[in-house]
Amino acid sequence: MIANSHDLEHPMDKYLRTDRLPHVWCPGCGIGTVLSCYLHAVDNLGLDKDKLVMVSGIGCTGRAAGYVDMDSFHTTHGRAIPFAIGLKAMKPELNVTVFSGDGDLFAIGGNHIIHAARRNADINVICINNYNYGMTGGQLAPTTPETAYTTTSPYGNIEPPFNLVGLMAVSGAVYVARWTSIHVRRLTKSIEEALEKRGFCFIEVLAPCPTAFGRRNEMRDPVESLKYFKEQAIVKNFVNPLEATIEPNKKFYVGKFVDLEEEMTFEDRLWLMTSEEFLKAPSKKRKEMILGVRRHVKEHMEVLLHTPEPTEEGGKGEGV
Amino acid sequence: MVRDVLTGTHFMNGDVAAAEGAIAAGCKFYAGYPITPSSELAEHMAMRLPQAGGIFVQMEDEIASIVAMIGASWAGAKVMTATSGPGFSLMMENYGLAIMTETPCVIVNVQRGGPSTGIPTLVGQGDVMQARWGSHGPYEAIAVSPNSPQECFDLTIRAFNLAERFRTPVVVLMDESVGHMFEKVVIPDKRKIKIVNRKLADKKMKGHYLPYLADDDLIPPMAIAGEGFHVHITGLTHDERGYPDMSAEAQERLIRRLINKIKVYEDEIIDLEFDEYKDDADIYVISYGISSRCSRRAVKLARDEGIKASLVRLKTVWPFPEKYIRNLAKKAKAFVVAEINNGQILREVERCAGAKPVYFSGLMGGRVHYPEEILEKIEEAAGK
Amino acid sequence: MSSEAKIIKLLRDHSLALPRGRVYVIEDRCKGCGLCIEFCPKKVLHQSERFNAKGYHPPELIEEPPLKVCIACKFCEMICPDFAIFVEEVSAEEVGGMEEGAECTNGGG
Amino acid sequence: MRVGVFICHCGINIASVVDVERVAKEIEKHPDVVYVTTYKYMCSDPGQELIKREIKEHQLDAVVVAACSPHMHEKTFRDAAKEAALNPYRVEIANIREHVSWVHEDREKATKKAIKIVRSVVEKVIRDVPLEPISVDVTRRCLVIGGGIAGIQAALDVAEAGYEVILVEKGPSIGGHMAQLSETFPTLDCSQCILTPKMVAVSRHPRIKILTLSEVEEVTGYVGNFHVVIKRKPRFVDENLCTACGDCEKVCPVFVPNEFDMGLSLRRAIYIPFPQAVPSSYVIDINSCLGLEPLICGKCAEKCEANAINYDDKGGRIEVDVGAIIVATGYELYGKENFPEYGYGQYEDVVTGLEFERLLSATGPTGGELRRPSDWKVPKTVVFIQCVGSRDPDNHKPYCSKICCMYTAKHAMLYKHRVPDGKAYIFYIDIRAGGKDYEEFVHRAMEEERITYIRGRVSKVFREGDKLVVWGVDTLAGKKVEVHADMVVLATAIVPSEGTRDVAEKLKCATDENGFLKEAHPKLRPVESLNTGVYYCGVAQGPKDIPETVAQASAAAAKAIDILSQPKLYHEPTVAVVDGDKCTGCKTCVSICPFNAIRFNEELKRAEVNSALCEGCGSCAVACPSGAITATNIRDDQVIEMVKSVLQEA
Amino acid sequence: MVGDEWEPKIVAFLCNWCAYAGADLAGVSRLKYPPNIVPIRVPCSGRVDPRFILEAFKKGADGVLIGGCHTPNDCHYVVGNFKAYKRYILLKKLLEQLGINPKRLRLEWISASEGRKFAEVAREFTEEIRNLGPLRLWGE
Repeated sequence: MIANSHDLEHPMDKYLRTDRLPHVWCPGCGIGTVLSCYLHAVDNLGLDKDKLVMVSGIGCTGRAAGYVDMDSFHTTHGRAIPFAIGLKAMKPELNVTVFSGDGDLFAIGGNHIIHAARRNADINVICINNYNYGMTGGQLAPTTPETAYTTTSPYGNIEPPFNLVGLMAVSGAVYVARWTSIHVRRLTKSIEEALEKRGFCFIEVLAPCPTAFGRRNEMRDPVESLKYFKEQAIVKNFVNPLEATIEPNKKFYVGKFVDLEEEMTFEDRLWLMTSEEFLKAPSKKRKEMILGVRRHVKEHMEVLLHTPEPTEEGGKGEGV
Repeated sequence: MVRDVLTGTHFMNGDVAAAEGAIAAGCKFYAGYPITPSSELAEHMAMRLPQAGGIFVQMEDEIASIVAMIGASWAGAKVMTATSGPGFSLMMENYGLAIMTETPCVIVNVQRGGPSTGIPTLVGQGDVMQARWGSHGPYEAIAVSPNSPQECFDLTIRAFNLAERFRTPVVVLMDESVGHMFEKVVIPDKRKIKIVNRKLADKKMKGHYLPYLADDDLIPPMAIAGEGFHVHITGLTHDERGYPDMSAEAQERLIRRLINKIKVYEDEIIDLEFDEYKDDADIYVISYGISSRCSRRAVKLARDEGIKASLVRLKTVWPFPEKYIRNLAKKAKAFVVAEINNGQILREVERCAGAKPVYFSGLMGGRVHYPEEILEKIEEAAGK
Repeated sequence: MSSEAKIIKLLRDHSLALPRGRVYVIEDRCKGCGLCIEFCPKKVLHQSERFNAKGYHPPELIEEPPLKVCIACKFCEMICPDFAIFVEEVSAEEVGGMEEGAECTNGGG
Repeated sequence: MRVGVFICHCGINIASVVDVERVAKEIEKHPDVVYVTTYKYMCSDPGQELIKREIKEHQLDAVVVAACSPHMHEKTFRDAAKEAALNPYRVEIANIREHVSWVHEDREKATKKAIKIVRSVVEKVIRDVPLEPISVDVTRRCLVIGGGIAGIQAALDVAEAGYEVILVEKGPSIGGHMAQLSETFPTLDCSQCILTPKMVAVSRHPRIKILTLSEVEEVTGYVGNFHVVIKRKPRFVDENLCTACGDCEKVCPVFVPNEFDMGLSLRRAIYIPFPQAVPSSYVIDINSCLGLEPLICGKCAEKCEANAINYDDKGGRIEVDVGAIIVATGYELYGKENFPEYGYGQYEDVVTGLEFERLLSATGPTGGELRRPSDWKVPKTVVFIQCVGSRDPDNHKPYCSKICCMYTAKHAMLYKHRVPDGKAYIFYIDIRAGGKDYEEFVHRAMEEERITYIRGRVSKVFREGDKLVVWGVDTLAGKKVEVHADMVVLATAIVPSEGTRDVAEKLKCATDENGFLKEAHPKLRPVESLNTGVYYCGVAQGPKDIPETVAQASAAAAKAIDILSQPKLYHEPTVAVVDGDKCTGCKTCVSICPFNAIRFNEELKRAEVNSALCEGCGSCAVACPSGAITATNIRDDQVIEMVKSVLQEA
Repeated sequence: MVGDEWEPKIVAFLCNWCAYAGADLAGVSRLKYPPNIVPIRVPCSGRVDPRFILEAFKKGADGVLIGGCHTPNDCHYVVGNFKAYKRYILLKKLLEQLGINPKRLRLEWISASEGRKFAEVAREFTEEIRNLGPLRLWGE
């Protein structure tokens, strides 16, 4: 049963500016898939789209904000995060998602994202990592694997890439995950978790860029790229994110790396400061109020560095 | 809540006065990054804004500061940031974003000596052109320039009102000397402070609302995030729906309107201060900020010498009061421009002076004029 | 008996049926990337000969009941970067009917 | 040194071939031997008394008993010596029965060989040092491998005695093959009805922890202190959260043949093995699921209200210490592909006994109505063939599978109950009904139920129309038989399960030529392995029926309880010893020891042996380049003297 | 030696768990084999020091048999059989250099259930050594 009609309404159309479709992305580009996952997540959770905000930077991924039928901001290159911070700070009731690319978020915007994670700003960041700058024609990105060819590394990339999940984890994100654009259901689930979670949530999604990156690196065919992801990705939760590097033609981890308990978000603290109770409190009490339920940073690091293997109880000598 | 308007008479410096002005104007969000000589403003905001129910965020840099401020503005808040030359330079790209997206916001620039790191703790007025042309592309800018702590208070409120009225960023061009100068500041009763709020989208328009469809006044009503308008805002050239439109026609239509919405209201915006010699003068000294205070003394000294000088002070630097200067040029013998740079407003005056000579008293920064230095130029202009 | 034939026989013997889905393609949104075709677990999608407005070949459905049918997993719907394909679950009552009309309406476009 | 040598006649077992008196005379010449005697049965009470008496009388400080294998009576004689206040480790056995008298016929040569053996053992014993057993604590927990009726019974018995039990089952549910059976012989009571309460008892027992989908990966340690690594395969459903409501199953789009019903019905990719499964939880069959990585469908999780489905389940490794291990890994059916002549796999209506059980079972694909798989018609003629693969040393298995006579009689009988007008034929070689009420049961089948027993083999089964033609021979009548049947049931041989071999390897247990676990002694130690602390029960040890299995399980449990209840266990003191002065600290021994018993003391810069972990293999003594390690009571000088002495003329 | 009738002298190092038990089973099963083989019980084939074997040849053995558990997994001590095997291979080379026919040393994996195999090995090895003749170590 196949039907085709202009009257057909895709289930996600209710979240899309359908008058702008088809979108600008190339055939097989992973960004569309990830956007689809985001919208499915929104739909699954039944969120009020009036309260959803998408903020994007510049680049292929940055165009995503233009297609969603919600408040959406297509900002300057690298600056989606501070925009989101300002917006969220003033309207904490909004569910703000930054949807942007690896170059936007981690090269030009690198400073902002680490600070947003450090502050535990209650925003969700979906970073589509396609290993290069697609929109400008396939230049070197901070995520380009070593030795990969791009238009600005014609002899092979000499720079080691960022491990985005490791960087975000040590920066203080309370939720860090990585998926690829073939892991649509798990990615959707992960986005659902991030949308529901308070605090800084970061999801890296590896996606094929068949046009700009793939064709220079033997992954021209999006189908092949996704098969590559399927083959190389090891799905495992709570791997130490610092060890979850991505190297060419090697297996890499996908999954949830960090999922810390709820703590006070940046916005909680900002608004706490405006309360009369806080302002009038003696300094000792104020300290307590600021610390709230947020765990000590050191403890955070310990949780991070000693992520236990997912094993069962019943260890040595213990009762069963 | 602690009062947001500290009605009464105070002794405070310009930075603090500007902060109080912002709070009095209804500023509820400040994002900034410390930089001399604007830091006192940030410090004061950090203390006062929470008391006034607002949010103070110290961002990781000036870029983040201006962008966060733009974001907060889209959440419906009156917003401000403050910086000095180097930080102002960093803000320029997103100054453009604010103009393009028609985001009301206030940027305070407490000027210091430059270029580059320059002389952080000493005065300069070298950012005037940057406030006008700092971002790329064609656009109109609004900048006010106080010359006393009292004016820092007053003009900051005005800057907010202009920003909200015209949905555009407004620069408060202070300088180090004004910022660090302590003087009496009288804060009036709250009810006596005139406050302008941005024109908001009509909730009834939900579903049909076009974020960039301007009313007859050339200014589109603004929709706030989270109100159900589902606006799409982009720094790309866009049509009335906010959708990117990469055609020359769209660019012409949009940018023309962005310019016109200020041009048309120039008279309303421009604020010049004349002294008592205005009508009986042939040499007009044109100055702003701290230089205008030196110029006033120079004019006094010139008058003592019998020179018919008069001071024209630019309380709004941008838009430039082209029409007024051209009018003055009709009767003036000469102009003298005093500013702490190598001639920025000078060029604007020259442009409007017609055949009348323009004498320039410039300093590279680090100190303010001695009135005698300006007097020398007035004397030169008077042919003495 | 091959295991597939055995399953088909047992399905018939025990009157069981696979859950079914109805596939819709918004052909003009399709960019022909082939992800839906490649990753369909039941391999019921094929590239059609048709061109859409942009010159791409949208997918079409070729089912061979009772095993090779759309089972409404919706993976194509989720992975399609272009919001061009979606699936509606078919109710249990309808499944029987679909079984009968195995040739069902193919390619409405 | 005062050595006494006691030479046993073993009735005539030794004495008929070996001239024991001559051996005694020769041995007496040894300078350290002060007393030699021979006796008819040294292992008998008077024999032992003799040894005890002479130890005291002659103040012997070492004893050699020349008799049978040390595996038989080393302990007996050492215990006797101990009673006479002689250190048991100064008693050695010279094996002149298994290694001499039973394998040689030439009296002269056998006697000479016996002399050499006894003399060499004397050389050893005079160099033996007195030893005290090493005491070790006991971990009071038992591992039971296999969750069939054998494992269930053993687990319950051990747990009831007050010890913790870890029951490891490879499959998703305990119950084993017994859960698949319809009724049991000879009482014809319903298998599940008697099994289910036991399964529930196991699942509810506070001291039993069930680990399904788990396999033993590694076992180290020794009796009382085994360290076990168990690998848990992912279930993908949290058994504690799953309410077994079945909502997930309804939406699963994948059908595969149901192994519990022997492929006669279908199940989904998410399924519960059978309604009474323990744990009562669904499981995802990852091999038939549309895919988890990436997750293709995910419908089951969407439907699961209890949120029990976890696609991220990676299984895990569980490490436990246990004091005793019971192996109950069960059986499989001998491959059906081995019988093309009977058309198995070719004709759907040729089924195995286990498939027939499912067709009879109320929980089976037909709900207990007997119907044949091809067209689900009621078969009017059924032929049962016994000994399919069993008792056929030339082509298949040499052994008798033991249960087939009985279950075939049961099958035929149950068939007649379901289809009273049907005809049942049984081809048999002979009937083995050696159990309580078994013979009576078979009689009932023959006499009362009017089942036709035909003594003879079936040569071929082939199809003609919708009938299966069975060609056989009636050897009693001496003529060919042809039966046109609707269905043929093969009583295929039972073979040890795949897991049995695997577990045997991991536990270092021997298996026999057919792959069944080899017990320590076929008569006297039928549930023990040669590895102390490891016990066997069920069909893994050899074909047996349910009562026998249950009895053996209880026996194995009793043996395990015996270990677990000891206040201390004693470890052989024949371990490696490091001479610290000679040790050069090269660490060769550390890497060579398979038991991690050697540790390098960084402070003293020398190797140290943990005698509780040392098993006494002596590998380190061979490897030590500086000769610093000696193997207690099997030192180099001892072996070399033995070598010398066996090469001396007798 | 009785008269001219030379009989091979063979020392067998049998591991306690497999080969020795296999020899026991040969006895229990009354399987006959020549009496030339004299067993020495060792805990493990890995305990057999090459020195023991050299000593045996030195003291007049014509052949030496090592009996251990089957590889890879039968060894009671996990990997003792592998150790024996490695030493065996090396020792064979050494024997050759010493002028001893390496066939005089034999390593066999015999499990506790292989009584029959033990008897066969005993027969075969005795026969082989008999064919090789007495070991003349000192150039007799």
